[in-house]
Amino acid sequence: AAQEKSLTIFAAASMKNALDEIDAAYAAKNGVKITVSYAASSALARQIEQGAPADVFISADIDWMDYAIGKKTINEPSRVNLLGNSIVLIAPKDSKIDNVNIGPGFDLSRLAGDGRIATGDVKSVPAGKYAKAALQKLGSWQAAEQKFAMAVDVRAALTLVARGEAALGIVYSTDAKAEPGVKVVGTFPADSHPAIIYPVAATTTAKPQALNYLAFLRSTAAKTIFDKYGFKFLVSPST
Amino acid sequence: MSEISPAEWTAILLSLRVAIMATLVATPFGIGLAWLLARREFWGKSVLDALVHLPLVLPPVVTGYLLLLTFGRRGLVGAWLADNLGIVFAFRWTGAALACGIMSFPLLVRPIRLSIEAVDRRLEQASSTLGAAPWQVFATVTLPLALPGVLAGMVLGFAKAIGEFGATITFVSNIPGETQTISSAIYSLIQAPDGDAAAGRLVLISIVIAMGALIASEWFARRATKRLHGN
Amino acid sequence: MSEISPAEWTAILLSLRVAIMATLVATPFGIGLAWLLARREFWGKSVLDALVHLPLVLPPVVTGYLLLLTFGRRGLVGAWLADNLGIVFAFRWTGAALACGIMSFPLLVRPIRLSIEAVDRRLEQASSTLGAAPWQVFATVTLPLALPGVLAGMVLGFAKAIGEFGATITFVSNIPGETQTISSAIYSLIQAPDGDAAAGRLVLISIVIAMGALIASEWFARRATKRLHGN
Amino acid sequence: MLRVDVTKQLGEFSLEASFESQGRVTGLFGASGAGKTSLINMIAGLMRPDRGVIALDGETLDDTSAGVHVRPHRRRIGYVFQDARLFPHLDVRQNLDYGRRMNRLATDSAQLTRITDLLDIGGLLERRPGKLSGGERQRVALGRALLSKPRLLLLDEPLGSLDEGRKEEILPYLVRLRDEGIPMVYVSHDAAELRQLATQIVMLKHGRVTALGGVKVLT
Amino acid sequence: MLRVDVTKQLGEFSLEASFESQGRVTGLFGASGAGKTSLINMIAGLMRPDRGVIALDGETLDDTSAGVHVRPHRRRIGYVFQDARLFPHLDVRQNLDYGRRMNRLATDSAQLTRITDLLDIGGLLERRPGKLSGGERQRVALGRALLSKPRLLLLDEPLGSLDEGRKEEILPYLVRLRDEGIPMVYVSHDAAELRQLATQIVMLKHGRVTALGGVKVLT
Ligand SMILES: Nc1ncnc2c1ncn2[C@@H]1O[C@H](COP(=O)(O)OP(=O)(O)OP(=O)(O)O)[C@@H](O)[C@H]1O
Ligand SMILES: Nc1ncnc2c1ncn2[C@@H]1O[C@H](COP(=O)(O)OP(=O)(O)OP(=O)(O)O)[C@@H](O)[C@H]1O
Ligand SMILES: [Mg+2]
Ligand SMILES: [Mg+2]
Repeated sequence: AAQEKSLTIFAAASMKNALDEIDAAYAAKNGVKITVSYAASSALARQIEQGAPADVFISADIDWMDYAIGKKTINEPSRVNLLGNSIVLIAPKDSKIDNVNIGPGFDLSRLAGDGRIATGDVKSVPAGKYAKAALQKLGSWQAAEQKFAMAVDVRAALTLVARGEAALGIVYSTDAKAEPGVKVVGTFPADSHPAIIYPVAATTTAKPQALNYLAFLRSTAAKTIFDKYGFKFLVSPST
Repeated sequence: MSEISPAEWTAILLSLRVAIMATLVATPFGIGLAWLLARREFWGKSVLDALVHLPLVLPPVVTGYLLLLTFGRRGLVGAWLADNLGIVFAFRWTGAALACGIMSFPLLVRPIRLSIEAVDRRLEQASSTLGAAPWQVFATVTLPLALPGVLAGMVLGFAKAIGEFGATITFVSNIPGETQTISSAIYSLIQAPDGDAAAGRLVLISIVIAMGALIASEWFARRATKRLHGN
Repeated sequence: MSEISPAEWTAILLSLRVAIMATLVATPFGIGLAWLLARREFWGKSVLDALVHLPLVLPPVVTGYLLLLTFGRRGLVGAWLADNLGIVFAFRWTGAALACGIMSFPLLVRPIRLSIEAVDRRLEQASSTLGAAPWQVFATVTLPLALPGVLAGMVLGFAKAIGEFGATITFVSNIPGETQTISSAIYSLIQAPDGDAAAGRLVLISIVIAMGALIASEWFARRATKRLHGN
Repeated sequence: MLRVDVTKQLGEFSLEASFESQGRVTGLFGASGAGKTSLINMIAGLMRPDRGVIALDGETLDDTSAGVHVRPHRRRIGYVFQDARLFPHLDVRQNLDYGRRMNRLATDSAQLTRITDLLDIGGLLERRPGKLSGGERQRVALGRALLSKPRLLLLDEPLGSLDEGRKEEILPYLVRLRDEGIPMVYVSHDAAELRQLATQIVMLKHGRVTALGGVKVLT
Repeated sequence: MLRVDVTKQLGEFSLEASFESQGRVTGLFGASGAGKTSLINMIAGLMRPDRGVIALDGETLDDTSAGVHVRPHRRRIGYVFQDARLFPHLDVRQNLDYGRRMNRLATDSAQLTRITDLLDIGGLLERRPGKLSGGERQRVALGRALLSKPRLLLLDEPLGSLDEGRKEEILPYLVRLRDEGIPMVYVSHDAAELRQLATQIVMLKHGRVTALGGVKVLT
């Protein structure tokens, strides 16, 4: 029975703050012990493929969820595209840059001047991928490409901006919100990039309790917490 | 500095267990291999030597991924070990120890090899004329005289095992209480915008652990040197 | 195996440049420090020793972060260097070399220290009775006799510098042509669902580079040993 | 009986020695660089002859044409090296006891006392080699070889660094050992020493045996 | 003139030696373990006395009460060690040349030839110490010290491992050196050797000077 009362969640590292709070609420309500392993989505997906004891997978992007589904390790019907996010342009708190209107043809390169633009790696880090897609759509990528400093994850990009090493950064609004050293100077239009989605799903080896947990993630209680951290709730909350 | 939380305690103790286990298990293999590399000529020696250094050359994530493919529950070796010997590395603390052991192996082997190479062969000859078989020569002369190198290797290996995180998190994930070491806990904390203070605290604890290991090893080394040089 | 792309070539050459630079610049400092630790007693020695090992103990990301705080353009030392000497590490390949040098420093120092400790002091005494001042003793007796350790340290350091990526990417991020080394390229590829094949190719290249360095060092070491033991 | 018939090339130096010795103590006499140490290294098995045969009491130790090479630790041949080669990590007592331990012999404390008394090293037992004087080191090395109870003893200038007084104490003891039947090969450049001890002389010069016979060959 | 008045404790062994020597060759005579090597180590500056004074030709080298300790490389005192201590990474020629290089003296190939001829090591110049015989090593060490042109030469049983023939060649050379005015301290347990060479004898026993004077004290 003790087995029944515990769940292991594999979650993208960028979800840590919000998810810790939600898990605490869930544990308090259901008496279920929640263990979360935070790592890169890529590592988690591959571990699940190799038989990791995960009940629930929360990915930071669609690609790795699709990868896991392709490997038949995910209970496909349980998949929900739970959360959304937006990407924003940030600058150090004391920067002169402010109120940038991000639209077609916006000249990011000139804005950066001789400074660097920090974001996640555009090949591998979801935030970086979205940033590149958006800039390409807006026609600003080519001119600015040389000025990018691609960080290992969003947190590192955020740090570069907060420390004033980079003049600008492109990160998730959730991260920008939590870092006092930066300010948001513009938001990328939602239609400039593929939808930013955090899918969740149970694994094929999940305990029955996992579905209950997934249901909780969709509840109003969870929504309140996710809202607090700036995530967009993409499903209609159940009570 | 605020209190250490129970979850942090768990990570600290796990790190110690993993690093100590990794170092203790790797040391005999390291000594054996160091001896082979120092004293034998054989076909494929360069390849073996390169293989030992591999975990140093590759990004840790790659090593972790290769471990996952090999020793994971569905991995080639992992499946066999689990089915036939009941040994499971996947997503267990033993897997973290395996990852740390492999990552620190090159650091362990080199100093030992260096010390074995420096042992005066005339003393080994003297030992053999007194009736010592090759393994006795090794156990009573070569190894004691190479002790400073063994200690240096163990310290480097232990320090590396405490700091290792890339291969570990890729291989056995970051499961609190099972595979979350101090280093991966620091990683998790750094991922959260408000985790810096807590991360800083864990960094200090890592440093204290490593200092302890260093001071202990210096103490042993000093004793060993005293023994060797007679004053 | 498909062709190596120009971008990959850039990363390979940059890796070589960074690793060679890091090793060459770190070696003299490593030798000096190893000598201090091996032969001098001074206040704060344990602290210095611990400091050297720190990059090994801490998760690389933490070291990278500390480097950013110190050597970033807004960092304590970084700002001073940039304003007064015009030396900039931030987002430059020199910064990658700095990160690699610091990460591999403990691996460089230990074997050298071990070898210096093993040098027979009676030979140093003989040298001084022949009129050699302390620095001459060091240059003509201690260092040549410690050569195997210097080589071992350089190889470990170089291998580590090739594989280093956590501290580098945190400190100078990943700018193709400027700071993107093989290791960070591999890391990026492995993070993408379809990057395994390309990553595998780069992994092979890393291995080849490291093998080359190893074989070269073995060759030097063999010569050195021959010189030392006279046969 | 010791039979040696070997050739060995060392750089430009060539050693070609052939002799048979029934003698209980074979004195190996020759100038510096004559090849004495190289020769007994081969008898000990530490160096392999390029070609030839070494046999002791009918047992073949080396025979290059038959591919025979008995390894040093199986020869039971004690060796007092020209440089003492004490184990620096063991104290004097452990150095003395080493051969007994390796051969798993019973402890023989009477013998230990006899030898430490003779060599006057009883007061040094707890000390490490690094803290011994040159002569003390040589005496411990002699004791260590004696205590390993070999069937043949090779002595490479064992009394070289000892004063007359000490020599005159130890030589008679070696004579007694000889008379008790332990065969020896004794390297020395001191003719007087050899006259007292050796029963047969092999004279080496530039790697060749130039004289062979009783102590009379030491003109 | 050499003045020594020192005490030194080494484990249980205590050395208390006081003597003055006008002699050009001071023979240091004593049994194994008497303290000879320890004493000349102090003269060379390799070991510091616990208390006392060492002075050479009016220059104070050690004076513990005044805190004076001239470091070995500034003493210009050559030392032939009991164990040869050749540099293993240098060949014989480089070993011989070492002192000259360190003291930045001009090359003196005549002197080099004279000494290599005398010691019969001319054929070994390209070889490394690992490939030398015991006696050859000792001869190279002797040559190395001589070629560093010291103002005082310490010799710790330099002829110990040499055969009679060789000794008889080298001793007269040392006598000549003595007569040319290079002062020496010569350690030996061979009274005959000392009688030929020494002009003054210091007899050591258990760390104490028991006799002092001309070669007559060597009864
Ligand atoms: N490894 C080697 N390579 C070349 N020559 C060598 C080697 N070992 C020894 N020799 C030479 O062989 C000769 C014989 O050496 P060996 O040590 O047997 O002499 P020895 O008779 O013991 O002399 P000593 O009385 O000086 O110890 C010497 O001339 C020496 O230089
Ligand atoms: N570091 C040390 N600690 C303790 N005792 C020592 C130390 N060094 C030397 N001794 C002792 O001091 C005494 C004198 O040693 P020293 O080497 O001066 O003798 P020596 O006269 O040169 O003898 P030999 O002729 O045997 O070389 C010896 O009994 C030796 O055991
Ligand atoms: Mg010899
Ligand atoms: Mg002595």
